Amino acid sequence: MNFDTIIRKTEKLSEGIYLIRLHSARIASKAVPGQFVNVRCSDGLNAYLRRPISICRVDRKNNTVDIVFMNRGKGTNLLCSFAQGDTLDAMGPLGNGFTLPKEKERIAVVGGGIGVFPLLYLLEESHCACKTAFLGFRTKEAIVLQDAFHRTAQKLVIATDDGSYGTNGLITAPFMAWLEAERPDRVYSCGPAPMMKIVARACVQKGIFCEVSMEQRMGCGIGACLVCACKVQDGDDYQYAHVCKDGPVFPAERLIF
Amino acid sequence: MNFDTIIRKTEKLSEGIYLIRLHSARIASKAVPGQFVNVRCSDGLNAYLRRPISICRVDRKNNTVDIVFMNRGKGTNLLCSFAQGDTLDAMGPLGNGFTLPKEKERIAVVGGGIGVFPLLYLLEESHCACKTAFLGFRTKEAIVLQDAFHRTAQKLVIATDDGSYGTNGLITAPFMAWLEAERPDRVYSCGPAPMMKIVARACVQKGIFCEVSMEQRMGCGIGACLVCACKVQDGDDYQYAHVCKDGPVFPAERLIF
Amino acid sequence: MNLSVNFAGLKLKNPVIAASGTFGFGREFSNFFDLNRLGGISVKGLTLEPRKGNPPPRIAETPGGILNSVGLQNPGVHAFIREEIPFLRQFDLPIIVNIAGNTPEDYCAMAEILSEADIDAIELNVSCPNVKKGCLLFGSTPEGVSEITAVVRKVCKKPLIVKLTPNVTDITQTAKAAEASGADCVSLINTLLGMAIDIEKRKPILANTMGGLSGPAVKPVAVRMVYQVSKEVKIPIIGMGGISNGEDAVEFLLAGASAVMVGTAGFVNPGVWVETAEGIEAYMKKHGFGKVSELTGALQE
Amino acid sequence: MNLSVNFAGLKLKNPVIAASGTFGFGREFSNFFDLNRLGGISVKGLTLEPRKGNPPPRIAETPGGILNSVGLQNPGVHAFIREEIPFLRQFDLPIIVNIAGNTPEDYCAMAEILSEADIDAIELNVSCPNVKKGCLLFGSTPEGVSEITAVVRKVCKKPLIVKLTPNVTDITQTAKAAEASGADCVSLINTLLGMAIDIEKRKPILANTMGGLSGPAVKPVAVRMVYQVSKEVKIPIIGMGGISNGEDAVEFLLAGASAVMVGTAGFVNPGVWVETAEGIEAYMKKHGFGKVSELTGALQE
Ligand SMILES: Cc1cc2nc3c(=O)[nH]c(=O)nc-3n(C[C@H](O)[C@H](O)[C@H](O)COP(=O)(O)OP(=O)(O)OC[C@H]3O[C@@H](n4cnc5c(N)ncnc54)[C@H](O)[C@@H]3O)c2cc1C
Ligand SMILES: Cc1cc2nc3c(=O)[nH]c(=O)nc-3n(C[C@H](O)[C@H](O)[C@H](O)COP(=O)(O)OP(=O)(O)OC[C@H]3O[C@@H](n4cnc5c(N)ncnc54)[C@H](O)[C@@H]3O)c2cc1C
Ligand SMILES: Cc1cc2nc3c(=O)[nH]c(=O)nc-3n(C[C@H](O)[C@H](O)[C@H](O)COP(=O)(O)O)c2cc1C
Ligand SMILES: Cc1cc2nc3c(=O)[nH]c(=O)nc-3n(C[C@H](O)[C@H](O)[C@H](O)COP(=O)(O)O)c2cc1C
Ligand code: FES
Ligand code: FES
Repeated sequence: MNFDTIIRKTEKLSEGIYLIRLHSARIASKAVPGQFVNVRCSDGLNAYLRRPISICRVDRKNNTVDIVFMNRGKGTNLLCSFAQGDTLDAMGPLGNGFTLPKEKERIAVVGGGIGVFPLLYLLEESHCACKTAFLGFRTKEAIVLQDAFHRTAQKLVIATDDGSYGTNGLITAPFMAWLEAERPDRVYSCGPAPMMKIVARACVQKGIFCEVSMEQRMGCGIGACLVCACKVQDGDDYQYAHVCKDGPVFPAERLIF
Repeated sequence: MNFDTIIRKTEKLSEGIYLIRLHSARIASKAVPGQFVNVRCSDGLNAYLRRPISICRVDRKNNTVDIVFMNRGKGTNLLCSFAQGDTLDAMGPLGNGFTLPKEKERIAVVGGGIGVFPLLYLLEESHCACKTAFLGFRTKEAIVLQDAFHRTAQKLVIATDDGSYGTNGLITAPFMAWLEAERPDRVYSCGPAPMMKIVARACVQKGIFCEVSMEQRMGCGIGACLVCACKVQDGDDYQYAHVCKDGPVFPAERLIF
Repeated sequence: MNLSVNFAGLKLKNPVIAASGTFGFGREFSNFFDLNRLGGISVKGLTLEPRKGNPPPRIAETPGGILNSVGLQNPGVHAFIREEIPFLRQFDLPIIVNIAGNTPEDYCAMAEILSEADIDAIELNVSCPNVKKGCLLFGSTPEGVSEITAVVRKVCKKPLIVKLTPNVTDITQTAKAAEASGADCVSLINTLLGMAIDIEKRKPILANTMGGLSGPAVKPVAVRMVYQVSKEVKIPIIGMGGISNGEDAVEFLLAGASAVMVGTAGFVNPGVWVETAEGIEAYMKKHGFGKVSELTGALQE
Repeated sequence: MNLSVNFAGLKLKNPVIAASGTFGFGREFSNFFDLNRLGGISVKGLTLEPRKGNPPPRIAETPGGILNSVGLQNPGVHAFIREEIPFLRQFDLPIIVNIAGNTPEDYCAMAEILSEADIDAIELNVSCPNVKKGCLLFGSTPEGVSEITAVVRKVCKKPLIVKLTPNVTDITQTAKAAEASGADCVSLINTLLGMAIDIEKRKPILANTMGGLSGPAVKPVAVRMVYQVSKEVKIPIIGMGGISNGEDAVEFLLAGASAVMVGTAGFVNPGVWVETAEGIEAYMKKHGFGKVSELTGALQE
């Protein structure tokens, strides 16, 4: 089975954050925002499992797919040493994407850290009236893809945990204020669980359409091994859905954080 | 602990046989013929153990060391993909070398397959009256370093198993005939065990000084783990000596094949 | 070349079976390759009633392997029969149904139900390390294995495979117990109990603290156990644990297995099942073997 | 920062000890680093009389690990005392003497002799899988462990460590047996029994057929066992199995170990012992731990 793609470009976007541009007609032709690829970081026993990485951007004309990742462990560290011309084994696109908005709708995305990458792709594919992006980062240095978000969103709000740029503190604060005032049609969120929990709860309360993209450690990446469990509502009870197959995007009201 | 060397050159000598030229003052300054280096073929779990490879040639002036190896498994296969400029972790020089001949002496080396490499180094470092090399290969295509052997030895006899070059059959046949006729002062051998057994036995019978270089699967490569056992005489009994520390070169009369 | 194997009442077109719990009920991987190319499938472990499974994280990566603690999440035996058998029967693919329970009664009830279903064999899972009750408790002693095997044997009309745990002092004892109590076949190994710790959070990585180790790392333990068991029992053995290619599979066959199961490696390479069968075929060609069964136990000692 | 640990009558300047059988008597690695930097050494397993060991090949590489079947090749306890202690005493280095025997009498004779020698502790090896008689037989059952520990305890004047085998159904039983019979400490794990096959020759790679698995592959099993044992015994634990760096060592400490041993990884990286101690120190600094003992069992559950 061959999931090989050719790396067209690699770029260090900021300290510890890298972009890889893959050439793959297979992925580019099928991908929708919110989906991910499952990549092999080495072809042996080092970082044995594949790593799930969201699709951050697709150029259908040139059949390229951008993924952006943070170097934070064995696998992503190996990924950093890939270079232009190398082959990368990327299974995908996998999972279910976001529900794209309709033309007249006003939407917001709320992202934190590595959660911002799929949201960029979502914004770029959303052809709708008004797009607002709320992005949270640790510090000024951690901010990435600001220009790209700026180009696609009508409004861009950035918060940093340490106040070194934009709003001081969590991104949920400016988002909640805005949500109160604006009542958008749709909200999409991806990032740390505590952030998504706040966003999801607020939207559900207000009856605003909201989808969130979940993370979980994966085995197969396609729904066969059942390891990537994620607690969801099942009537009065709960069930474990699976991030790779049932998600990673879930309707906010289904999730039990 | 740093055993890093820089690769100055790599070369495919014949089908499946590769040369790597290392830059290492540490190894070049200390090595003697018969010693080996223990190299890491990957820096993770793929081909986890180091691989022992004989030193084939040393250029003391330029501090380079050549190793030549056959691609025949996981580790050596990884080694094939190293390139000029890469770093190679090579512990060594390890083990005990051959006893170099005296000036007036007439010597012969008897090598088979990958066993010929340490013998080239031995010949090049042996400044003695007459040097004869007996080398066995599977086929014509498997012959390597013929020119180098030719330059350093007064006489070079090559045999191939399939008769596609030189003498047809095992190299032991021409060697035994020559041994009978010439009675050299010293004989050195490295190669398949059955070959070395014939050479060793003949020399011991005739009272001719003979050293052979043994192979065994290794763990530590320095004598601490005792896995690289090799049966040797101990009075009327036997003992297990260790190839990495007591060898790889042993006096023929000590060995029990 | 003919790769088929016949043993314990099973006819497989090749000796490579998808291992229970790593292949779901076949739907997902069917998007990646033709399930007709599999020798067989052992479905995700079933229980009498549906089970939710353990909280996440349920997987941790370890050197050369993984730990899992899925905890038998499954829709229950009835839903399986209703919804999954029709799907699987589209393929020419022997169905082995892996079952687990808390009590001998659970196992028997499932065996009775499945004996009437359109399946090919039952695999008694007495070796799952990820559930609190039953299962591994039975599998850890020869007495426990005997008890479950004997009661299930009475009601089971299908070929009966007993899947053994490696977490025992002497696996030949549990294998012999299975044989003596009427098993047609033993499969081994299930996962080795293990644990990994997140040193930054100072917590076990798995929510369930411990989990089952599988993947390449366990291969030498698995080969050893297949070898030991093959010396002590006459019933056929299905070998598994860390197989990633045809060469690995041949190791198990030579050690005494009649067929192999492959699991974890499929997470990394979904082509592994097909490639493993092809690799066995290539090995047989190279070494002049006409039938897979000639490889079984063909170790020169 | 102070890395010293005190337990079971041992004072180690850091918690990283060279594992028995992987470090000889220290001579070879002393050419590569200053042995004063080690927390301690457990010497190659000794027997009363010299032993030749098993025929080669004695090692096989497996995914993420190795199999060995050295079979206790050693010069005997007398030659050790005569020739190796003087060498080792040049260093500020606690000497743990690993001993194995065929009979309880063997163990006792060695313990008596070593009680009078200039050494720091005795490690009872009841877990070597590579010898035909004794040893692992004792270690495989709680009764066997009790028997040997109790008789040795009577004659042993040094701190007594019992080294446990992982090849058991429940390691807490053998650990408790050791504790109840007078052990000051348990060390675990010895190697997992395994096997590898050369499919070209159709022969086991090891001349002895089976061997002991060690190296990174076994780490999750070892961490799990240390964790389980720490819940069941009060005596200190020395943890080992697959440690390759400070982070791995911290896993064992958090799981409940008071110190660690490192073996196989040193074959690949002779700097591993020193780097592991440095890694533990770096972890302690980063997380604000003042003493190594604060890490022991500091898992948040
Ligand atoms: C659907 C999905 C999309 C993702 N998209 C991105 C992205 O676009 N950019 C990005 O930087 N990261 C993304 N992640 C997170 C990314 O998968 C992890 O950061 C990565 O797997 C860590 O691997 P590692 O080898 O560096 O870390 P290690 O800690 O060495 O990994 C050990 C194991 O844990 C798993 N693991 C560790 N952290 C995570 C995590 N947060 N989520 C899932 N598995 C984890 C690894 O996959 C591996 O199996 C995504 C995760 C999911 C589930
Ligand atoms: C002292 C000494 C000097 C050597 N010099 C050379 C040389 O100059 N050129 C050369 O091509 N080869 C040489 N060899 C043999 C070389 O070490 C093996 O071919 C190599 O280790 C095979 O590794 P692999 O990963 O390709 O094979 P694999 O079969 O994948 O190796 C698996 C394990 O077995 C060990 N192993 C396999 N075959 C041998 C063997 N014949 N000897 C020792 N260990 C083995 C490996 O080191 C490894 O640990 C020498 C061996 C020794 C002991
Ligand atoms: C995620 C996962 C789930 C598993 N679930 C089951 C199961 O339900 N029933 C069972 O008998 N074995 C189960 N196993 C064990 C496998 O069937 C197999 O015995 C083990 O993984 C060793 O084979 P491998 O190394 O090829 O994966 C599971 C293994 C994994 C990795
Ligand atoms: C080559 C080798 C020889 C060993 N010899 C002994 C021994 O003599 N006595 C003993 O108790 N353990 C022995 N062991 C086991 C180790 O001490 C240790 O328990 C095991 O290797 C796990 O640790 P590691 O993964 O760090 O190597 C040996 C291990 C190896 C690899
Ligand atoms: S990763 Fe296997 S089911 Fe999601
Ligand atoms: S390889 Fe360890 S003693 Fe020779």
